[in-house]
Amino acid sequence: KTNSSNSEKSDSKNGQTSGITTTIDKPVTIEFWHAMTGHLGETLQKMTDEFNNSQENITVKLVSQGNYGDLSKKVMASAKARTLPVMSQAYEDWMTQYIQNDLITDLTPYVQDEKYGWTDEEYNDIVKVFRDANTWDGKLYGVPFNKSTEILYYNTDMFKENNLEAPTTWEELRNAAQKLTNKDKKVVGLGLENSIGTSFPTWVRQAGGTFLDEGSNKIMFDSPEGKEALEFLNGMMVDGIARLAGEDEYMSNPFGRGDTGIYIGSSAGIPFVSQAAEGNINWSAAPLPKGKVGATSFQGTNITVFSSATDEEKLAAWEYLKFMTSKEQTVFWAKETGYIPVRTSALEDPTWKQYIEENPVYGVGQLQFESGFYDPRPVGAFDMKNVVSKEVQSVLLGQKKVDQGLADAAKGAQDALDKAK
Amino acid sequence: MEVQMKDVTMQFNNITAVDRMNVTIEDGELVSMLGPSGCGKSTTLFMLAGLYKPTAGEIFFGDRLVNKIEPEHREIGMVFQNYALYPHLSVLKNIMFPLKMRKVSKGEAEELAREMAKLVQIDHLLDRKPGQLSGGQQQRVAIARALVKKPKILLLDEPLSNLDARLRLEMREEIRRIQQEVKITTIFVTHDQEEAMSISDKILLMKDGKFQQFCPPQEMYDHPENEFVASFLGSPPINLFPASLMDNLKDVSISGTNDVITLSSPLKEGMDPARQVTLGIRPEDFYIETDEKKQGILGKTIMVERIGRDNLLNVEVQNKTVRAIVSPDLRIERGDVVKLGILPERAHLFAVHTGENLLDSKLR
Amino acid sequence: MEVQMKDVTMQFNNITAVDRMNVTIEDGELVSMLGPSGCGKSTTLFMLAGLYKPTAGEIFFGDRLVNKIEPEHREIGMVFQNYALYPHLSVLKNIMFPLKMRKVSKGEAEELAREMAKLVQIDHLLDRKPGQLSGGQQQRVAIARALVKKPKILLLDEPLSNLDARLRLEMREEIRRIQQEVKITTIFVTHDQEEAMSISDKILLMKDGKFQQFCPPQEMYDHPENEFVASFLGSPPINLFPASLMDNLKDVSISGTNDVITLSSPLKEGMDPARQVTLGIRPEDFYIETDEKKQGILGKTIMVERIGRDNLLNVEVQNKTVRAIVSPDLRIERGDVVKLGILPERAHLFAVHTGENLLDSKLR
Amino acid sequence: MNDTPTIGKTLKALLYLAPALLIIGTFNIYPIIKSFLMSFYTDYDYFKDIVNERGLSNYSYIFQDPEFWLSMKNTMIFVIGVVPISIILSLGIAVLLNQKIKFRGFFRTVYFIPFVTSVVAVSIVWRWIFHTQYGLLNHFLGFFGVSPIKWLSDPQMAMPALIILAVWKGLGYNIIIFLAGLQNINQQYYLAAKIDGASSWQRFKNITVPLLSSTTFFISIISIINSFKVFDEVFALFGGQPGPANSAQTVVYYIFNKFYGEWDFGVASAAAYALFIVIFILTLVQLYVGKRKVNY
Amino acid sequence: MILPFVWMISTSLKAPNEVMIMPPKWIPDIFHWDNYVTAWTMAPFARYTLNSLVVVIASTIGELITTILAAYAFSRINFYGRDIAFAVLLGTMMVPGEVLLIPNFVTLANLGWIDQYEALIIPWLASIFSIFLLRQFFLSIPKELSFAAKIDGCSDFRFLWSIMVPLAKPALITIALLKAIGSWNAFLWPLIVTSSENMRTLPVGLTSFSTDAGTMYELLMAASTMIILPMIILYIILQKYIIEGVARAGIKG
Ligand SMILES: Nc1ncnc2c1ncn2[C@@H]1O[C@H](COP(=O)(O)OP(=O)(O)OP(=O)(O)O)[C@@H](O)[C@H]1O
Ligand SMILES: Nc1ncnc2c1ncn2[C@@H]1O[C@H](COP(=O)(O)OP(=O)(O)OP(=O)(O)O)[C@@H](O)[C@H]1O
Ligand SMILES: [Mg+2]
Ligand SMILES: [Mg+2]
Repeated sequence: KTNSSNSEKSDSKNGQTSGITTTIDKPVTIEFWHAMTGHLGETLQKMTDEFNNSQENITVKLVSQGNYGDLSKKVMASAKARTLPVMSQAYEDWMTQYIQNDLITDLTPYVQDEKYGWTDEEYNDIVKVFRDANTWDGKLYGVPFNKSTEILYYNTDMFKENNLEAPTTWEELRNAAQKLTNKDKKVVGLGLENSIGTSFPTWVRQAGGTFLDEGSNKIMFDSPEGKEALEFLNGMMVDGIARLAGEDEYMSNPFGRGDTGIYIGSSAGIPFVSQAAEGNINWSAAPLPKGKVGATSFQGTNITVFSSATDEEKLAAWEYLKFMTSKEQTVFWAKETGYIPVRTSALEDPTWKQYIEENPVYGVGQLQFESGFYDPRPVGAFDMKNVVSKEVQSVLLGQKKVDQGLADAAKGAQDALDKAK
Repeated sequence: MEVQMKDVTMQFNNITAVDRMNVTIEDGELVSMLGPSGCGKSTTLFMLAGLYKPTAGEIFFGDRLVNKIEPEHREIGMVFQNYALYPHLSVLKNIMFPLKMRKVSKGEAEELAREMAKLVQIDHLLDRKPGQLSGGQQQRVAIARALVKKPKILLLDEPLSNLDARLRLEMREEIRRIQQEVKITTIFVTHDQEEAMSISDKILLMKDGKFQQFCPPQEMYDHPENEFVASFLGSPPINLFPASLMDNLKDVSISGTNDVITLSSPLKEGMDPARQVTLGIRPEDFYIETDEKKQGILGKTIMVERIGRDNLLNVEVQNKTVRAIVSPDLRIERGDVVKLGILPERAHLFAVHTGENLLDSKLR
Repeated sequence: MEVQMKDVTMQFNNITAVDRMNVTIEDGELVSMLGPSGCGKSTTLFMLAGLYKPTAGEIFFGDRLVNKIEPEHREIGMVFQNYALYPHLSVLKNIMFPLKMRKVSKGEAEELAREMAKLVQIDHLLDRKPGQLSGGQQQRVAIARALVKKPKILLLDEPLSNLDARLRLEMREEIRRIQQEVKITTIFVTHDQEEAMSISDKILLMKDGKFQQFCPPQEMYDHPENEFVASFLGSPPINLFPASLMDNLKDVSISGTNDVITLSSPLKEGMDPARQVTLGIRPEDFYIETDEKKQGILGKTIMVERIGRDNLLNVEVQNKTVRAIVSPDLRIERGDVVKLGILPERAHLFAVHTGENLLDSKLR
Repeated sequence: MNDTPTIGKTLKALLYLAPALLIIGTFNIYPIIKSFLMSFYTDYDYFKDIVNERGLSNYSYIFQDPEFWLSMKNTMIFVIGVVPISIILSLGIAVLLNQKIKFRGFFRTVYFIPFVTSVVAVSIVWRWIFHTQYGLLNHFLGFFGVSPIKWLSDPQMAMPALIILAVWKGLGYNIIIFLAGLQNINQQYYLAAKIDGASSWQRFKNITVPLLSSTTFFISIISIINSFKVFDEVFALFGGQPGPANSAQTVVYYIFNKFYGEWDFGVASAAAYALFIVIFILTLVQLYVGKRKVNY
Repeated sequence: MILPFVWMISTSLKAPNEVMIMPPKWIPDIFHWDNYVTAWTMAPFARYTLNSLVVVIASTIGELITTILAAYAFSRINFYGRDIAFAVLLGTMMVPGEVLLIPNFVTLANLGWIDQYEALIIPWLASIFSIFLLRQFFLSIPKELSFAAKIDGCSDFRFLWSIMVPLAKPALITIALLKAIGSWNAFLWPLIVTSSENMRTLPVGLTSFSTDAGTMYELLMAASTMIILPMIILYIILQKYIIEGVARAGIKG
């Protein structure tokens, strides 16, 4: 494998097709490293098989690399050893690092290519938040693949008992939590994941604030809005109407047992919530409540193409990416796995519509496209998230006052970003 | 403390190391244990110490049955045949160990240990580890360790085997002295008969795990219970002749010769003696008979050796070599034919098959 | 193989175990090594074997300097004072081990090993592990292992210490026989003087790491180089008297008495003798002098003991006990005053400080 | 003995060491040297191996990083908490298991099993044991009137919980090694000690402990090294987080984050070397003490 | 001690909704033996088992050999720089393995061993831990035995194999056991250095049961049980030899 394409990937902003100098006329096999296990892996395999069958010369070979952590390590090791595959799953913040180290390819030329590319319509059909998440300096480095978002799970039995509706605002959330809390039955109203710190940006945004200015890499959450968000959360913790998953690791378990009435967590957890709830409780899901504004972060990985691949391989990869993000495939994927379709047009797809009618909870995520944003992904994001997570936890566990925690978090986060530059 | 063994037996898998041992050792006695290599001496000591549990039989200390009592509660001192010194402790600490276990105060323990070390002449080695000692030095540490706590019973398994003659003599006097002083019942395994004869109150002789005889040394020497005991004791060993007992039950004729010996001790009573017997005579019980008329064994001198002040004659009788220790006053040369007379009451007569001594000894 | 030690010294930290040893052992000789416990015997053997590297000095086998040669290439057989059997191998395998190392075929090795086991009477124990043997049995395995490969040099460190008298005699005859047969240069550490006297061509006597004397047994007994040698050999030990040498250099007067002894051997030449000397006379070199005119040592008999055919007298001279072995022909009772005469040429004279023998021995 | 090193012996030793050294050299020493060098790279491209600048700033960074010191502190607490308890417990159990007790094969297996049980099962069950509401431990403590402790969600209790888990987990491992070590003690010393009147406790104290010292020495060095490197247990117990509010952050966790999370290879290497130096000094002290204390 | 083990087995027989009940349910309502079948078919476990066996056997034997040789040198040969060399080796144990992962991957990639048995086996053929452990055992074997062996004409090498090795049996079995378990359970390394299903080992198969949002515990536990069972059996067989001890008699004092 050579690095031949490095020079061509840049300055292709406006409609130039210089990136694609090649065609595929002999068989090419490309590897795709992923972390999809179990049923997810099987589904991915099915889709890939279908792709391979549809192609004359291109074969995509799937390689499972354990979980995301393992995958990340393996990519790092392979990058060092120059044995990278052609494609891999990647989170946005990984991609930032890959870009920094010239490891992945700008896909813009492919998007814009007349023969192989997307039409504007096709391009714009990709959900905006997902497009944005894959774009750095106007260049697209990946396509969205398995995407999820945070939603609000609630225990319908308890809600009925207390005459409650799914909360749509912070105020209602707080109220509901208050009502659902029952010290005798050891029920706490609201359950939050241990990783609450990582979703702190959501709360800041909902409070109307800004977490981070991406352009200047400036931390913005040490603001009245940031304080409001943290105080809101902390207030519920102090009042004993909210709790963290703690030793239960994932909140789905206590929620499924009926230890909490509400649970804010990832839509990817739906199968586990239903597993835990089975035979215990009845439940449903709703979009996250609004603060001053609505805001939900979207998580999940994208597929990216390494720059070490040859031109033919890259083109082959592009064909695969197009296939995987096609309406049919994304619907199929979403249906099989519970992830969210990545195309707006998919929402209108009859198969999908029918599916969410039968499984309403799977339709919750897409309701939040409008208010969606992606996780902060600057260089140093990992460290920044760690710091924020730690400080937020310190506050929520009663170790620090809100002001102090917020200030420390902001300072630590800023240091992390500054250092990483 | 009196020590009594009743039918004590020790079996290792299918090997019987000690076979129905019945012995009572009186309080304060020093008993030497003798027997060929592998006859079960160490095993017997190990059972007395409680380190092996007898597969059968009972052991009493005084009138207490001790079979079930752990060694650490038996108040025993022991010198192991292989020393078993603690490799991680200095010589001083090794000797102090039994005292420490008794919670003797450190100062006192050290004093006692130093004293004991002096007795066994290792007081210049106190800071060394056993690995830095010579064989004999290790052995002396083991002796000191066994003696220092003045035990009720002392078991010594060849405690002097690695010492030179001089030291050996001194050590055994020392052991004897302490034993007498504290009246410790002591069992002493040794291979040195002279040692056994000279220090012990009684000797316990074993063979193949079986008890043979248990009595004071001189008595064992003079009146062995059987042929094995007779031939085990004494150096050079007793001379044995196939012989037959005459009708008068007094005269013994040595097979293949015309020599006849008349016994001066009577046969045991109630015995129905086989006519074929073994006649045993110790080398020092011969004398040169010059009187032609008297009885004696005729033979040709094949070697004359001087030992100490005396002459050791090797005399050929019936193609076998008979050893006799005789006064040097009569000059006898190689090749001379001599007649060996026998001192009165010094002849032994054994049954051919059982080896049992057929003569009645007045001492019993 | 001739074995030569030149200034061989062994130092452990600050302890000198062997001090400038100079000895040449001729090819095929059997040398007994004697000396008090801890005098450096084992250390010397270890150096000859190559297990310790001398801190100084040179060792030659024949005319080859072997200091740098590893033990495994020295073709040595050795019995360790502590046996050092391989605990995980059966008796048979233990004995076969040296042969296996020599790449002797398995069948042949086994045959040789069985043969050797028979000689040392352990052929019924071949399948056992060393841990299942008695002390003496282990020792015999060690002997068999050392002999089986018929080495060029045989080093035996108290190989018979745990055997009973009978077996001991047999084993040493056996060792002697094999040694003679194959002409193996052999060094034999023993504490048994009688043993050393009877089987060895020469005796090597050591003390505190220092060489004392090296010569044939009888010569050492008769002409000890110094007081230590004289008093180390012999049992009961030699009698020593403080004495002074008269001007004629012939007469010796025993301090505190009027007794004077006239020497029959001349003093060593070129000696400037101190007037204060030590007179040494072995117990068996006394006789009872009945002639009033003749020289002798007067004393009072305090004990008469019969040993073997003779009488051992304990005679008090100048508050010290003198032991004399005399013929039983003269009846001496406790309390009798006797005059002890000295056999001609049997008196020894030693320098007081150095202990050196002052008399010229014609044998040298 | 006067066994001195010579060229010949050195060559021979090299021959014996060659296979192990080849492997260890390639897969341990070489990467260690590389990452040691890397700890001095302050500006460089990791993937292309281009170094623009060297310096000590990685070290000055970690020494100024409160997170690093927190990790060090936690690690120290962990080592001090785990090593002695674990050694004493496992020694005691090993001695018992070495005795001729009934069902000893069964008990030995019992102590061995944690060692092979799936980490996931271990962590789940321990999270249950430590559970504030339903946990076995709090249930048990409840009998003594202790009110429920938030073992896993209270930052104060995270280290104790981690220590308990680590002791439990390391037990089987140490026991096996101790059992092997016990076989090495010649029975005759026990016989001699019995004769000398030593009770079983005294025999343990005066014979077993000193004669086992080389094994104990080994285990203590290994335990300290491994405890300093604690990582997996944190991961297992706190579900991938370094405890509530990073209260169980350890040095290796710190290194891990810097390396795989932040791609801050220089700082990660520097932290690894800081840890290395600490363990190394401690080990040298142990080796020195051990040389004097370990008997034979 | 065995609570997690019991939980593991019980969970492996549960229905999914029984898994996470608090407090745990020790005996499932219905024994779902089919979990085992399902788990077995979720990944190519037969192939994984084969690979695991190859890796475990080869690396255990290999490690024993290198360990025996090295431990001998460190315990019985007095060579220049022995103490320093030993300290350096000990030192290498102190660097966290996480730091070494990538450089070693690169080395293997340069050697062209990625995705081959070599990568799974060769880096694990020597262990400082084992060398250290065995050295401690070798040190305690009485030097008299090496003396006797030398006298018997035994070279160092033969002494090592015919005397030291049999006498250090408990230690060697311990080392082999620990090694086998370590190698059998190794996860991250085999995952990183292999890419094709054909080269992967059993623990990698366990990843099939968990995702970023949760885990199918009943299947995971069924598979885990199947995986650890051989190790438990191995231990039960070997522990006898660890305990059996070696004879020590044959040397006085
Ligand atoms: N490893 C050692 N370290 C220090 N001193 C030692 C060592 N080995 C022996 N010695 C000392 O060296 C001297 C000679 O010891 P060696 O073993 O040669 O004596 P030996 O003549 O064989 O005595 P024995 O007849 O008692 O066996 C002794 O004083 C002993 O204490
Ligand atoms: N552990 C054992 N297993 C099997 N047989 C044994 C064991 N210990 C001793 N024996 C056998 O029991 C018999 C008696 O052994 P013991 O040690 O008592 O002899 P001993 O009289 O002390 O001999 P020695 O004078 O040679 O030391 C021997 O034949 C020996 O081989
Ligand atoms: Mg014995
Ligand atoms: Mg010696």
